[in-house]
Amino acid sequence: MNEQQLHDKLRATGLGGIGELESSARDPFVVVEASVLLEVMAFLRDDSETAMEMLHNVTAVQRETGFDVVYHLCSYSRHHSLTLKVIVAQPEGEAGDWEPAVPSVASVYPSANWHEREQWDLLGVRFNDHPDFRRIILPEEWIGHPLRKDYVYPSTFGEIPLELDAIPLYERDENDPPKPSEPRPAGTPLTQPPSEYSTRPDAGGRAPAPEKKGES
Amino acid sequence: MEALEMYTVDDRSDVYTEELKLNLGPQHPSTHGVLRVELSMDGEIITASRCDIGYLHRCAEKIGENVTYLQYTPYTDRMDYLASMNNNLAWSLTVEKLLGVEAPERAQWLRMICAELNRIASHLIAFGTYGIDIGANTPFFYAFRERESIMALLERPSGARMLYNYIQPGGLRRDVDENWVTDVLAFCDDFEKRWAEYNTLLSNNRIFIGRTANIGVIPQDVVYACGATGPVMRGSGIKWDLRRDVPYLKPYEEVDFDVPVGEGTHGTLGDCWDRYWVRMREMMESIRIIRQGCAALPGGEVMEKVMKKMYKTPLTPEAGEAYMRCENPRGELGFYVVAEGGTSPIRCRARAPSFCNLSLLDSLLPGTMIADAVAIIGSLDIVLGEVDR
Amino acid sequence: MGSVREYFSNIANGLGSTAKGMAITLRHFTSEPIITVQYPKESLPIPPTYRGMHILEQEKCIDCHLCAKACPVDCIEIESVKHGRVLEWKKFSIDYKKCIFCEFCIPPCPVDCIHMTTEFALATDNADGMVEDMLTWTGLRPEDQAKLEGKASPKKPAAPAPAGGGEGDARSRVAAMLAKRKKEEG
Amino acid sequence: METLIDFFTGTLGLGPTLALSLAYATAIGSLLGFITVYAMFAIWMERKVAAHIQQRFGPMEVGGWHGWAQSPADALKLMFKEDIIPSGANKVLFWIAPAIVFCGVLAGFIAIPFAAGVQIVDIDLGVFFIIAIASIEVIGVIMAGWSSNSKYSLFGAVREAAQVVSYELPSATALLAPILVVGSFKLGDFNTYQAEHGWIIFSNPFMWIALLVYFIASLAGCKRAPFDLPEAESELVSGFHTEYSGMRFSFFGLEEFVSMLLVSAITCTLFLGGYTLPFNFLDVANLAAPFHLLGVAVLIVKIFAVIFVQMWLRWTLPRMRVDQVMTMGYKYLLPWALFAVAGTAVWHVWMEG
Repeated sequence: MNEQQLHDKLRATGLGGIGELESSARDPFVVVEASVLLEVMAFLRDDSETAMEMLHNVTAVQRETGFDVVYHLCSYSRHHSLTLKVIVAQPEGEAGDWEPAVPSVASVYPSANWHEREQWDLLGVRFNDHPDFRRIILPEEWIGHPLRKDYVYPSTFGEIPLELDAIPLYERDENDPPKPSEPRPAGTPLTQPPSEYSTRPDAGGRAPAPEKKGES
Repeated sequence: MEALEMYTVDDRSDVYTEELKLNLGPQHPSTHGVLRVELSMDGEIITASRCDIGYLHRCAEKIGENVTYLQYTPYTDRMDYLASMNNNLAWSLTVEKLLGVEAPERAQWLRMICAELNRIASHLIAFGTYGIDIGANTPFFYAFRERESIMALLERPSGARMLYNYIQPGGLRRDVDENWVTDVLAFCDDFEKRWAEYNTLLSNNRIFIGRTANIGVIPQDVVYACGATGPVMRGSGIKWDLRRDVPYLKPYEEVDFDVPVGEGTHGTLGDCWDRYWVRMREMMESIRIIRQGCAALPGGEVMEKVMKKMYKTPLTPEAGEAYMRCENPRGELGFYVVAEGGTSPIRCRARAPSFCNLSLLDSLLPGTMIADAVAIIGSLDIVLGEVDR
Repeated sequence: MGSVREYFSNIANGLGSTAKGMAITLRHFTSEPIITVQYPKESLPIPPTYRGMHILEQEKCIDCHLCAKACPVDCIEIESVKHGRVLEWKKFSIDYKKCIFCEFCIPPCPVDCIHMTTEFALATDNADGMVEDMLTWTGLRPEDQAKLEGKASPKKPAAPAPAGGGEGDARSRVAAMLAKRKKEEG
Repeated sequence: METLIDFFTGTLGLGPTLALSLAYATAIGSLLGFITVYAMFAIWMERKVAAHIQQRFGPMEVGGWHGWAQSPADALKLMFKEDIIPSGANKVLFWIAPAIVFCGVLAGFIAIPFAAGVQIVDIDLGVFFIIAIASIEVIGVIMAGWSSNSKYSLFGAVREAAQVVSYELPSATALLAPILVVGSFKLGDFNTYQAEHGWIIFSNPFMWIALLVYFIASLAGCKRAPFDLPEAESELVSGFHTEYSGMRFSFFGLEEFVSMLLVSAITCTLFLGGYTLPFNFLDVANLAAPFHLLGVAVLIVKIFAVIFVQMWLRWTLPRMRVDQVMTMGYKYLLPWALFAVAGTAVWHVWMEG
């Protein structure tokens, strides 16, 4: 079955909240309301024609307007796949630490268990009724969700300093100071601060077109 | 010992026994990296287990949002560092899907040959380390002997021995040298003899079969439910291989190969020995693919002229998203990339096969012995670099 | 009877497979050649495409910073002063603590002045020494110095090439390697 | 032994008590020296055998020719390493455990006849004395595992206890077969018998079964692969000696090789002709005074042949699981050992009527 047939099949179930098929996308997807997500999933898994045996991947994506939670389903017996999306819009006036919530699909697909834990851990998306809702990669006591766009790298974790310079690479012997860098004759003052190239521009604004400075 | 607070009643008598908590890892010879499994033990028998991962988290997805599409290629090397070529391939295909371009034909065939060579190298590590897990040290060295040949072969075009960064969006970094194909074919001939040797030494050894057969049985419905892919899935008898069923490279449609599945030769279908034997036979299938690929290798460019400018000007795909699945040695690696214009993606998610396969572990361990736990972890063949990313 | 047959077949299988395995290991013990090499004394050939430490052909470099921009880990730092067409070099360093040897700095170079060598032995007991200065000389060249002095205010005297480190200095090894390669190329 | 005592009383004119003490001191001292040199050589040999099976060189640098000085260098290094005692360990037991392990194995050597007259004591129940005294090692291992305050060590110790106690049965039973043939427990008698009647292994076909059973059981007794469960590297990190370091750790390493020497000596003495040559074409035992020491060389060559097979097996086979080791011991080795003893008895009654 192709995506269009799958979508027709879904529509035929009579469940509300199933959006249009975005067939222009590279991977056609269907936007589903969070309230019917579990029913849709259960239908796609159990119906003999759709037969989506496996939930391949669960991803949360932070956009400016809120969060998308993307489910990649695939059928191994029928050789087709479908992408479902749940869009959680950020309510007006919510702060940056707002945590969107969608129902957990771990009761339908146990493979969602770890994926959902990871999305919670890294992006702060809550999955309601999850059987084992803990962080999976970061320590339990970690504050914040690092994949958020507004995440600020903390300077400490508990009492452990996290800034690179705070941790010595190795213990230096006082009597054996590190070899100083080779003496270089002092030149004219710098015309460009070296920091221009040693700090990374923000995503999207990186690396302007090359300019042939040497030939100016 | 502070962990012995919990007292449980043994059903068989009125003797009070204590539950022992055992930390398997993160510093343990057989967890294949920095995996920690918290085991509750009743003597040598495991009663409960809890996986703890994240010791090797290197923020790969966050880095992906901050570097350009091309610059992320070397970072994919470091996910499943035993199958860098396959990771490069998956990432390049994802970016190509996003850009709507396709690699030249010669590049596609060379990609296939390199990916299959890397698959053999990766399975050789799985074979060798599995031998060590079970207690046989010598097969490991024999496996590394052949892996060394593969690394020498892949080093010639790519310039590195493990982290190749060779397959790049749009094609390949550079063409192979003229003797390369001959040397690959010579390796194939040599490898077949060595493969038979491995089987005599380890696969058919009575002790090895005794240690692996009927251990860690994964039924088919559990495979689907837990999202296990690759040899773990095929070991349970599910005949599915993306290379055959959803060919992501054109040459895979043209070459002829089998998909080995577990048959329950020495016990229950889906046990450790089946998974191991699937990997062993996959190496021979890869040899078949490589031979056909070398015979049919077309000439031409390995990277489109248009794409070459990406080294100077970063790629800027249109807004959109792409999900690409590839058959890695450990299972299906999926990259999900969301672009909103600009030179970097806004979300770069890797669906790592080891991550999904490892989620089976907690359900497999209870009821087995500590020696079986090692055998089961080894048979899942995880790479912690990929689990934690 | 099945279990009795299994009992004896287990014994036969166990002894048989052990004997076959021992035959393989004995053959390796007696007749297979040793394949490892005694590393510092002998080493495996390294293909010329190998991605090792960098080498900079300073005469060619035009200070365009494209390599630094292409670097995914920002390990290249470049400092120089331009006097019209003349370059006064201050710094061109690669931080090998960060470098991942991805080779992305090589293709963007418009004048093909940065290369990778086959030198890979970077081990050191001093992490500060991992930042390698790629320049063979700093400051202005004497002829440029004279040229500039003729038309502009006097600058600082030109620096002689800094003395290379000992034999074990990775940079001097790379420099020797490049000299050798140039000689071979003619 | 008597020669030594005669030398001290006769040639040097010492009193009998002093002469006896000096004689024992000399004998035990030379035995210890021999064992130390042997252990270092055996460790070097193990590494070389493993390396060549795996197409490697093994140690090559220390000492020049094929790294012959690697073991002494390692011993020296271990001696100077810090002796770490984990917090929470039972210090006393932790200290004495390596000594007990080593003593147990060492004590077995006083009954081994290395050549005619080169034997410290020829005990009447020599065979069972060695089996009994070598089992003391288990106590040391349990002490080491328990006192380390590490769960992995405890697992290793318990496995060792279960394994060694189980494998005493088949090994002792298998040794009954040659004892039946010779009709004595005295180790010296085995050599004299084999000098007259040829090697015991050729005396009847059942003896081959007994040899095989004893060889496998003795592997388990020395914790050699495929029975290296107590220190199973991939499961228990390093088993009962996980927490040991420095010299104490090296005692456990030496103990393994010394007990290999002990069981190989028993195998050679009881089955493979002891210090006699095949078909006794040169009667080593009855040569003139200094030349009977040739027996030592003969025995050592045989012992190293057996040790080589032990090493060869180790680098070929995977490790068994703990329940499989028990199955092997009780379901396979013990019945076959009994079968070999019964077969030997019947054979000799029938043949010699």
